[in-house]
Amino acid sequence: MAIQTLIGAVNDGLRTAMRADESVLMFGEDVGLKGGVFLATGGLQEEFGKERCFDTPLSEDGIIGAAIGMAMNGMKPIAEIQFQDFIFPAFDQIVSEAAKLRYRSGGQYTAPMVIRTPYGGGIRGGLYHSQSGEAYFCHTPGMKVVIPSTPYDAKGLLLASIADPDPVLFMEPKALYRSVKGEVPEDYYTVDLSTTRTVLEGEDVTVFCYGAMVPVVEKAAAQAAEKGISVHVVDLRTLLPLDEDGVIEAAKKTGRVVTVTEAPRFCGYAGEISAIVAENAIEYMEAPVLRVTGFDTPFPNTLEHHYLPDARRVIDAIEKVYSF
Amino acid sequence: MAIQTLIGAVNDGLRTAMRADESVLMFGEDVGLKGGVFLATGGLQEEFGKERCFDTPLSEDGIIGAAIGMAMNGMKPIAEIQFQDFIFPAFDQIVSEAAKLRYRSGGQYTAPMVIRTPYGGGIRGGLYHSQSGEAYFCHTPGMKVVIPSTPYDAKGLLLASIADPDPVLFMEPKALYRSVKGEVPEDYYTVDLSTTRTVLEGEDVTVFCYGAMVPVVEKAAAQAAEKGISVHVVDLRTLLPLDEDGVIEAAKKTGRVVTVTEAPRFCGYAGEISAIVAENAIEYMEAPVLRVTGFDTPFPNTLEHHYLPDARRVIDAIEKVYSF
Amino acid sequence: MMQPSTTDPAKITAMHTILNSAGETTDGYDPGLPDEELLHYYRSMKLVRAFDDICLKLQRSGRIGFSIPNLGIEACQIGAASALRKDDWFFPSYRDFGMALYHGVKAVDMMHNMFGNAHDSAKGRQMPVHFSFTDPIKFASISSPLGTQLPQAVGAAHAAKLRGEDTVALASFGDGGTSTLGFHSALTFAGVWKSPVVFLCQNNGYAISLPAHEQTASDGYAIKGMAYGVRAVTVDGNDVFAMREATLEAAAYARAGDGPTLIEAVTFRMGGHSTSDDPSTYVPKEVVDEWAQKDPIDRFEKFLAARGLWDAAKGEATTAECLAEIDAAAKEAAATAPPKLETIFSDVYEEIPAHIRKQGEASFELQKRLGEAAAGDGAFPL
Amino acid sequence: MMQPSTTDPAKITAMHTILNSAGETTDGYDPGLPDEELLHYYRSMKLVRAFDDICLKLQRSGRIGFSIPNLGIEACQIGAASALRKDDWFFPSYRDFGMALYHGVKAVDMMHNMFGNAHDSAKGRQMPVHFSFTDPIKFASISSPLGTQLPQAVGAAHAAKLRGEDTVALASFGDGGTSTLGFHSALTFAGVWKSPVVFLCQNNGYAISLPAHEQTASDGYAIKGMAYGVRAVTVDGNDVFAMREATLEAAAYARAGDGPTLIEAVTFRMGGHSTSDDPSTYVPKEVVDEWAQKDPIDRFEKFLAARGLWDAAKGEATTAECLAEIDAAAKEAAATAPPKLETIFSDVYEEIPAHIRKQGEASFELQKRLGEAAAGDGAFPL
Ligand SMILES: Cc1ncc(C[n+]2csc(CCOP(=O)(O)OP(=O)(O)O)c2C)c(N)n1
Ligand SMILES: Cc1ncc(C[n+]2csc(CCOP(=O)(O)OP(=O)(O)O)c2C)c(N)n1
Ligand SMILES: [Mg+2]
Ligand SMILES: [Mg+2]
Repeated sequence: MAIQTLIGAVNDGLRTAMRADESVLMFGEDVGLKGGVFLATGGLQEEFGKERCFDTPLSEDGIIGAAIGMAMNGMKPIAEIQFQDFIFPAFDQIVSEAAKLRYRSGGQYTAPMVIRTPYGGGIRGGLYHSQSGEAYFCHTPGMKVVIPSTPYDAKGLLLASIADPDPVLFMEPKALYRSVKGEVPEDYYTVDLSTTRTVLEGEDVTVFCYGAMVPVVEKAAAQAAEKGISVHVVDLRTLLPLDEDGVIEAAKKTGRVVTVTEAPRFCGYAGEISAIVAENAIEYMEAPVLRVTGFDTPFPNTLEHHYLPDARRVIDAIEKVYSF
Repeated sequence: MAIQTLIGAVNDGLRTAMRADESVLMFGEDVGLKGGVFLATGGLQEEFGKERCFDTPLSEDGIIGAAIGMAMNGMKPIAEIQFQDFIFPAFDQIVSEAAKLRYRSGGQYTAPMVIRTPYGGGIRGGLYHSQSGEAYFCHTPGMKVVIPSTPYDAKGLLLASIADPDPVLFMEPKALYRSVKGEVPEDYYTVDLSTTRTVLEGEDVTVFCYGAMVPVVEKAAAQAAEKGISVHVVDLRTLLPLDEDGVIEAAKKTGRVVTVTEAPRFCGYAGEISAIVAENAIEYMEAPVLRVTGFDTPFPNTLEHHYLPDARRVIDAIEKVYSF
Repeated sequence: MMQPSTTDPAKITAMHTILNSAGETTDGYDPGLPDEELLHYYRSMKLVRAFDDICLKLQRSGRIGFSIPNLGIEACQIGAASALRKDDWFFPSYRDFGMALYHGVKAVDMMHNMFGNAHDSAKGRQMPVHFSFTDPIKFASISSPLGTQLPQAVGAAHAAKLRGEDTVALASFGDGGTSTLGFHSALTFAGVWKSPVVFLCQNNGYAISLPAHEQTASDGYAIKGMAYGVRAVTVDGNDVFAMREATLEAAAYARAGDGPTLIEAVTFRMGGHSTSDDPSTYVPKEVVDEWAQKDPIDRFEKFLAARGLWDAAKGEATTAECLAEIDAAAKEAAATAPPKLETIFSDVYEEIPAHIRKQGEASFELQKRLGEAAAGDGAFPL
Repeated sequence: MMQPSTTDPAKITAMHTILNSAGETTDGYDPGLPDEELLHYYRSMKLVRAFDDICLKLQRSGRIGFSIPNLGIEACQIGAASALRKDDWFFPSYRDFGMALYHGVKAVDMMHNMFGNAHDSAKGRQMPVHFSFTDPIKFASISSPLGTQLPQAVGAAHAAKLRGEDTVALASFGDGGTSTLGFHSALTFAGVWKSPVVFLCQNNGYAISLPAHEQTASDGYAIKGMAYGVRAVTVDGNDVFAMREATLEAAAYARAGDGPTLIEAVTFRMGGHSTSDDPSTYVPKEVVDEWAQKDPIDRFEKFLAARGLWDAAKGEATTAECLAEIDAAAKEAAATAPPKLETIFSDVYEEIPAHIRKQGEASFELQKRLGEAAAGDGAFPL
């Protein structure tokens, strides 16, 4: 096993899938010769040729619309959206089409495809290179939404997404692209979708998180441990369809729940976790169900480190529910 | 005061605004000569001319983009999106532009405008003429989201939305267009945004709802009353920015909460209400915080009456929390 | 015969007619088709008209919620469809179902959709006229949001091309559809990729109430091909032969690897936008009267008559036959049960995930305990 | 002089040059401008270049995160800007700030934005080069999502037209921008509404790494005007006079109520897409060398020299002056404090709503109690 960065694992996953299955295609803006603006697709055009890894004109609507058509006609398209912030021109194709095709055609037509896109803050990208839009897609039945937080999961979840019979939005935490490293098997393997990962076993407080918030929560949990608070950390990693039973169980375990996301709070994903807990485990709760999230503002630039949840804010919430 | 339908009140509100202020413009697909597919804009072109009420080419992106430019340059545009289901081609203009213009320009440019659109089920419209997409916009800081449920509120909230300095998505419950009637003052008046309306005072269970779910909840509340359960019904009417304190207070009042929306459940608006309650009033809760919502599927056609929450489902939830 | 370059506007905007209103063909054109095939064209057009007539009655009597009339545009559908093979892809709009009828989709299968019943291939989830068939042709699931099928057609065509197949994809849409983002991205991509797509723009004069000349300031719609380096032609949409030839040529061009074609079929929507729409408030009567002279079936009857294949009695017999077929189909569909409650919850994903399964179970349990939900009246306003 | 009809492709695609690489003008053209104005053009172009140079250094040394170079396209910006009035609207892209400099926006105000500090008119919320000014010109807030400014320009222009004003809106974008939905809807609407908009497509050869000829299959970009009935011209984008004249003409056409124009300015991005991009992996060296011969400032210097307004020494003096001005601006901006924490929470709405106010208060309280959040390194990958 080699030690890889998260983006290295994505590249490895793509390469592995393209070697295993001729029908897998990778396309989007600047993914060919340039290898993507983050270099996630580096070397793929070289290895697989211009027919299997190619650049497209500058239209996210065209990218996703064409991907749907390819998927309907037997290919396995992987479409890159350069930044998640630029997915909105394709919103109609994703929400109205990819997500609803199987249902509306009574199962006659399907769109098994993967949309890869880097998301989140931490690179001083300001309003439009930092957003975390997962909630938009998690409110869209028919979509699957996957976010890895480790190199191992990045490759395994990506390969599972590519093998999945339904459209998957695969969101890559760009803040972690090169900042996390880990062992990644060289061969093909998958990590099952709709399973959570227990990052840390703990007894006092349960923290749910995913993507770039996982290392932040790990840091906070380590600090909490020093203060004698034992934190149970769960990486949700498939946001939709969520392993709800796993969430409910983990919430019941400690009776104190915090969810951490970098997206704005209002109507965001953290609220769904709170709602699931309030609906299914309220008798077990010994404290308010808290959310630590980005603020309900657009994403700022210079002050992004104040906007993004950090260990300070997470530990503050952990202590609040612990001492309630 | 005249008795009007909800759509009549919308038409009245538009007419009142256009008479009061020359800069108010009303445009969209088929809103001119035809008066809109639901006739919400009937007679406006006749009274105000083609320069103030006009049809556009078939591009929601163009409609909203142009509205933003008009708003930047001193007009007060009201853009109609024929069905909320067709707002997605304009998603980028709404989410990336209208909602963020004030913030990203440091307050130098703003987009005070209203987007009117009929939403929701009940007309056998199937997947694409029935959706309730409020959660997408409520997760978008910078937008305001307003949904009336009575003719009085329809006119008053619409006039308040038109007078508002920020972009407002005004969602009209098409199922109520002609099915609810009520007194509507002839003159100009406003109903303040970010205020809730207590539909029914009650002591045992609090039910939050809005739009077309209000009459459904009223019916359920009446049935509950017969069974001796006193239901407190709150019409949220401005979903964003929400009167959170009002919600928390109403939740604390009974300690038993149900939220009813017709949109899918997962990551939907009802979850935000549950989360607010779980965060701020959990000590007061005597039962699980329940949601009665549309299912996490696309909107069906023939069976839409099974999909949409009805009094049966609402009363079932009320009894569950009451007898918990 | 009508292969203009994409850079000569005069050629692109010149209208191609083969069969005129008097039933005569240009330059002694002969379709080279056996009589049965010609009669199949005729019958297909008449079937569309019968389908419309019966649906209008069903809608007026409240049996179905909604229908989309095709009066006046039958030749577009049949002419274009006749030029394609059974292994080609169709990415249709809601006003294209004549193509399905031509290729042998059964009227009763269409009627099941109009009623949204248990035998509807879309399982009662879509509004009427939003068909979806895989057999005998790939008639891809119709969507309501306009223009979305266009880049999908490009993708499907591109997939075929990558595999070295010679199938083409037909993407059909209206004059209004050209303003959508799907149109723009599809033509951009197809131009660059040289995708084997036939873009069929049926300019039927209106997008609901907006006249085609207020939809865009361009000189017609075919000219838009120039913005994308896409071959383009303008065709008389009420002329089944011109439609057939233009589509054949576009398909051959595509199969040869030369790329897409944009066909503008100039025609006219003689009825309302739908059974809920009253066009008299916005369509001038003179315009309708003028187009009534150009009826596509009339002129085809004259052509058939000249070949001894048609007379008034035969025409009436065909009408009666078609009406009977559609009527029987409607009766069968009307007598079919609605879809089962389970259909709400399936097909969101290949496998039903836990949260949806739970919602379904709760719903079945509720229904057992408290009875069925009450159905609304199902009247659709548009 | 260059007013082609919108229906003759040859005229639309013919390149208009006035000032050639040797510094000579066509047909004895004289700009009819006072010497100071000519020198203002020159200085403005040199200021852009100086701004780029200093920003590159600031980025390389980690003082700012990101910048967008303009090497090679200075004449597009200055030529177009010079044709507009101070009361016109600018809807720019991120590669247009020469227009602001030309019209008197202060370099220091731009530098405040590059540093995202407390004096930044965007309050440190946007990435560098996403400027927003209202004074002395309406240089509308730049957005990252491409193409969105185009229908907004149409709306702003339409508003002016409804009020009977004769201002125009300039909407600027790149070759890549033409594939966006904003381009399609803006040209559709502007065509139908005859909006007073000047659409300026700066075809600089690349959209990041995609060559302009793979972006679309059309014969250049101006030809796209035909799809919308929009007047269109092709202009040598490295020629400040051709740019000025084409824009003047388009603006006059718009002010007269005749509608929009699409100008394709043919130019070349001589550097990377941004300071984070290495173009050598995808731009052939020969192409760069060829374009180096057509430098817009070089040829303008030759023109000035022929008028006795320029020599090498004067050129160096101007360079030094411009660098000093920008350097001083950068130093001032670097010394300015970052925005206050409060700025995260204001300007979402005109009034801060309760839920955001609470989030802000909690944040201030946390900062007092637990100290400031730690800043990241701010390196931007693109
Ligand atoms: C994106 C979108 N916007 C609006 C609508 C509502 N709508 C349905 S059909 C129609 C007009 C379509 O006109 P055209 O493309 O000319 O097709 P035709 O109905 O004439 O066949 C409109 C506006 C829609 N279905 N999708
Ligand atoms: C909708 C959208 N998609 C993708 C991007 C990422 N992106 C930023 S600039 C750019 C290329 C733009 O090229 P062009 O329009 O030619 O302008 P240029 O940079 O050459 O001036 C891309 C793809 C974006 N900003 N917005
Ligand atoms: Mg039409
Ligand atoms: Mg470019």
